[in-house]
Amino acid sequence: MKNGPVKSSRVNNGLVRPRLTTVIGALAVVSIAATVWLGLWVTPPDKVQGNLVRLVYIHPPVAWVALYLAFGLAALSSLLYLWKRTRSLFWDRLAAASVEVGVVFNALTLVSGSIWGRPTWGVWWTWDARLTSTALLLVLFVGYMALRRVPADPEIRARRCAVAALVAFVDVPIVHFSVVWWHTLHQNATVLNPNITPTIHGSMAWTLLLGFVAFTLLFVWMVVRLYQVQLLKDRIGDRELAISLGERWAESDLGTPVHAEGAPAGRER
Amino acid sequence: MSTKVTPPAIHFRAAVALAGRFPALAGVDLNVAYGDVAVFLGANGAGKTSLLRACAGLLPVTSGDAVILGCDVVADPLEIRRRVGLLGHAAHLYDELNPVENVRFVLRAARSDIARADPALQRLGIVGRLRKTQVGRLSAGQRRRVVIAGLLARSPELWLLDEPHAGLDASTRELLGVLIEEAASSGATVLLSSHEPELAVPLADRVITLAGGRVVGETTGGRKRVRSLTERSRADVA
Amino acid sequence: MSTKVTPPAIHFRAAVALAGRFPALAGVDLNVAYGDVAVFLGANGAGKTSLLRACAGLLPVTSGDAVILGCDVVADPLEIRRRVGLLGHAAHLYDELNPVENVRFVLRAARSDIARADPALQRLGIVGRLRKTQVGRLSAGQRRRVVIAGLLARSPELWLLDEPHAGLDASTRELLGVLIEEAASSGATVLLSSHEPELAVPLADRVITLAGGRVVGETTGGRKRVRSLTERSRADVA
Amino acid sequence: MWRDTILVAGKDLRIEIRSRVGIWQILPFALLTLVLFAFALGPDASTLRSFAPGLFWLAVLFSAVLTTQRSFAIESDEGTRDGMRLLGIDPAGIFLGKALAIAVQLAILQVLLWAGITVLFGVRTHTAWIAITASLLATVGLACAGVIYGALSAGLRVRETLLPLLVLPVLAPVLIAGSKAWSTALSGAGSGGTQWLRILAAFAAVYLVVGVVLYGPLQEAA
Amino acid sequence: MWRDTILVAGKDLRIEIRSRVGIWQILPFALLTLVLFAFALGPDASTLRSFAPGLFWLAVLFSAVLTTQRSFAIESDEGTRDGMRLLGIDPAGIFLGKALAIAVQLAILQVLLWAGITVLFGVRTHTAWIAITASLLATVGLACAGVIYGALSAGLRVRETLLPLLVLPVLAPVLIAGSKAWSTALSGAGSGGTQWLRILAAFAAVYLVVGVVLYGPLQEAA
Ligand code: HEM
Ligand SMILES: Nc1ncnc2c1ncn2[C@@H]1O[C@H](COP(=O)(O)OP(=O)(O)OP(=O)(O)O)[C@@H](O)[C@H]1O
Ligand SMILES: Nc1ncnc2c1ncn2[C@@H]1O[C@H](COP(=O)(O)OP(=O)(O)OP(=O)(O)O)[C@@H](O)[C@H]1O
Ligand SMILES: [Mg+2]
Ligand SMILES: [Mg+2]
Repeated sequence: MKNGPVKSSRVNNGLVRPRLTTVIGALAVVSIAATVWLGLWVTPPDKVQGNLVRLVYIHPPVAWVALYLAFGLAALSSLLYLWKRTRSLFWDRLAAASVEVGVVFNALTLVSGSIWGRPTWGVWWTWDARLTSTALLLVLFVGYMALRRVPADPEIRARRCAVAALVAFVDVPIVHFSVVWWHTLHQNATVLNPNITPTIHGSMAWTLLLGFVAFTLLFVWMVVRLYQVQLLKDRIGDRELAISLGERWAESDLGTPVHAEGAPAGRER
Repeated sequence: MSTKVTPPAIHFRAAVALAGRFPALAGVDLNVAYGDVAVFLGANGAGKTSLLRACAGLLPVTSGDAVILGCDVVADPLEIRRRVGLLGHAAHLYDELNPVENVRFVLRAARSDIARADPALQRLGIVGRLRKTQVGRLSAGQRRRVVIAGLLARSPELWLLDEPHAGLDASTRELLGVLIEEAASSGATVLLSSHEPELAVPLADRVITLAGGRVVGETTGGRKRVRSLTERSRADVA
Repeated sequence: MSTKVTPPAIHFRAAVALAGRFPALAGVDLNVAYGDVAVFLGANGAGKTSLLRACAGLLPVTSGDAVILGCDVVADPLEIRRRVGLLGHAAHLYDELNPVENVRFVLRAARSDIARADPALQRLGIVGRLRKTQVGRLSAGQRRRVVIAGLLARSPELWLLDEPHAGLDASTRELLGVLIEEAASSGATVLLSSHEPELAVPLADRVITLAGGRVVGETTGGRKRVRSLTERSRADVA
Repeated sequence: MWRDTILVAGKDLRIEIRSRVGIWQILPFALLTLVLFAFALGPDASTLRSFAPGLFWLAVLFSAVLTTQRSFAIESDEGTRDGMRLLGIDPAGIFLGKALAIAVQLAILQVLLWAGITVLFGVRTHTAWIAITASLLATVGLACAGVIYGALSAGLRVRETLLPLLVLPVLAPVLIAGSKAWSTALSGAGSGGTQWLRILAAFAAVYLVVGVVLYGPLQEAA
Repeated sequence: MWRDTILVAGKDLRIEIRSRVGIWQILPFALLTLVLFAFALGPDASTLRSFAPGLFWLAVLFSAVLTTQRSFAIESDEGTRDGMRLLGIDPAGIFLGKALAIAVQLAILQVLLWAGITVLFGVRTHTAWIAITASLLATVGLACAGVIYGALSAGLRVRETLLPLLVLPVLAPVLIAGSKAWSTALSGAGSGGTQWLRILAAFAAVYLVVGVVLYGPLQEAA
């Protein structure tokens, strides 16, 4: 851990090396551009849906990132935080970062779905099981963010939020299986279905695959960056803590204690 | 100096505890032997309440060591809480229940005999109509007396008393001294904080001064020691 | 005895006040002259808090007379509250705001100059980081200091202090004595309750003992009187 | 009185800005209630569209209760209600100040709820002025009635449960009149709404006056 | 654990019996919400009858939130959450005890709400066992989920607003499954309801287990 002022973009965030982060970011941009190009100009329009089918390259990948990558990672890291042997604020920061990304992507899922729904179903919104459970998922994780904002000790907040994330994650399988359980209006699983033969072909399949890769890269990049933000916030907190520890020591006339060499911020847990 | 015989009841080494982002305890070094009465003095904000709460496993210690009654405060707060009793600034009582019900509830939770509630309340002067008045309606001092009665009935191994004299009337102040002495001589360890040294120091074996979240000084108190001096020095070293 | 010249600051005659169904004040007869410092002593539950709350117009007097600063407590509680300041068992502060904001709010409400907030806080030792810390995070004694700073900044005509020494550290206890003396000598009336006679009695002109919700005795306190003895006896009779 | 109004409203809004409870908790709650109502009524789009005004106002009502609770939660820390009374300021000022702070928050909330029903229930607003007037009048009424009952239950240990019980029946006229007015506003039948606006105006006026006059005794009773 | 469960549940119910908050405040509130929904949806009897199950469950949901709030209001007086933790009793016991007390209150409440919809909306119950099973399972689920979130927000100064936001979306499956099960029960179509009962059972089981396992860390976090 370097002392003194550090350029934020060069901060070692403990997840990925800064150079690699930049590479991932660049790859994400390139692959999204490629997906857009392939999606808009190369792939053919659909027989039934016409040009609308092009949303297929956006909507499912976005949904997949939100549900499985972001919220899955959040739940996993929350679990690891709660488990005594792996308890570390690292997992808490990771969970927070991925929930933030997840909320954004969840909102994007709703928006892209709505845009798609308008021409195909004739309405922006219907009270279909998948749609509503997706909307609930958003509220659940907004609740998580609200809980995070309540002022508390970092450890206490971490524990509280971890429980909230795990409880909220219960909704994810519901979203996934909603189409099966309730025979809804929404598409059945076409890509993530059990028998892996995709029901679409050719350039479309490849573009869709690229879409998944592109949004996954974007997800990774965002998580890394937001993790960095969390880390910087924590570092600022640590620095504030160091300052207040100094002030606190100055309140008595003992001066700095002997055992206080090195970082006073306490054990990283 | 003799060798360490028993581990101390309270052991803090370089303990830092955070309240929010603020180091309420900023590196506490402290050992208190079993059966001792220690009083904490210090200015407002010195960290007395925080230290007592840390001893009850309520304020998580984020760095350094903190071992209470042989249990690590971080690893096993539940076990500690079973064995300590805390009188805090605020009284932890159920306002809708009356003193008898409150003390009985505490006793049941501690798996003690509920018959101990009545003598304890009696002793603290919660008698007659007060026994059946919901504690939410009692006066400030009466509420504190109910909490003390709960402690007395439970007789925990470690008493943590945060400014116990505050709000009590003259006769109860006197009684409090007797209760502390009784607890200590029956083997319990007692920690108390106070802004009234003239009352607290005579009760104590050790007078510990806090400032800025640390221990900054120590003198001996006025408690007539029953144990021999050798025993004393042993415990201090431990 | 001379004739009644000024009406007293506090006048209770056979005042009964109910808390729920219980007569917290059971017929109080009391007169306190302007500029006097009166201290109330009494066991827990004697009615000290109830009396002070009645003086602030917070506890309605259901029978008998109660006139504070010339206003009837039943008819005009609002006028009374503008002119009195109360330090209760609990601190009435906005936990989300910091000490400066809290005191300024009190001053604005009282139509006073908000510039008085800073010197008052300074005097009570709320300086540096404490000024900007939300009061919900302060220690028990620090919170009480903020309330006292608010009183000092407002300088009400009547100070009602319910166990003001409780929770304050040694230096602030000393300061409190100075503040009370300053307030009284600048013409304010001060009523305080206490369980620490050794601290409170020297500050007071009059020491009034309560029991069972009534005044049961009175002695003189240790305050060095500026006013002449004739003036004194006049006020007592009134 | 006006100075006290500003003082109290300023303090409340400052605490809101510091704690962000309105934005992070009450607002998502309001949107959530819309979703829950839809669950309860089933998925039929045309049913939902026709009930949209009623559901909107139900959501506003429940959020108003929460906003009021929050407004008094910041007053009555440590379980006492002495704080506000000890300030010795004009009760009418306290009343207006707290009502103002609540009204500001409710107004913002309604804009977002309106967006919510537009998207979720697919309604379109034809006669905007009726909807806006109805909302403004209702906001005043809700805030005033809320503060009156908030003061009644403030500082009681049962306030969380008592307040909704006391205040919701009182707010029922707002629910009915608001829904009717918004129904006309949404369906585009321009003129029918005005009688409901009159009811909302009367409601607001009554509670405003009652509050200004009675807040003093009410505060003493609390 | 079981002793602690009984101890905590007994204490909570005793406080309820003493303060009568459930009977005098939450129950009227629940009936009141039914009336408000009727207002919001308009006076048409057949509409109301067909929506009765949904409205019933909405009322149950909101009442469950209030009951949970009350259950934690009695714990965290004076703004601290130390009380329960200082008892040093088994967290699982506390969880089960509080959930049990809430469940008892909710069960009674549902009986009366059922009477309410029978009278107000004129519904008739054909297949009682489905309705009863659904209610029992839902009660367990609501109580368990409620206690988890109640503990999360207990003692926070924002608990009044935070709890509804956190807990209502989690309870949404109960709303849906409960409404569907009751729809079948009321219409008399006997068999369709069992799949919804299964969902309710799963919900109850999940939150029961989650609560027993996670209540310890949760309480420390509080
Ligand atoms: C607001 C409206 C919508 C929402 C909230 C929504 C939500 C979702 C979600 C959450 C998924 C991921 C499910 C999973 O993989 O488990 C998904 C996948 C998908 N959605 Fe939507 N959707 C919406 C509208 C639409 C529309 C209008 C269409 C097309 C007509 C559509 C087509 C698809 C397709 C093809 C998939 C991929 C299915 C798979 O591979 O599993 N969605 N949607
Ligand atoms: N979140 C926080 N931010 C800033 N400072 C804090 C925070 N929490 C606690 N503090 C500070 O930590 C200290 C806590 O002290 P503590 O309550 O232990 O004092 P104390 O010795 O018991 O004082 P008192 O005699 O007044 O009761 C106080 O100085 C308080 O201002
Ligand atoms: N609703 C009630 N029912 C029964 N008794 C009550 C009720 N309200 C108050 N009391 C009693 O009235 C008395 C109130 O006394 P008060 O609070 O004025 O005492 P105090 O002199 O301030 O005591 P302390 O020194 O403990 O602060 C107490 O004895 C209390 O038990
Ligand atoms: Mg303290
Ligand atoms: Mg008192």
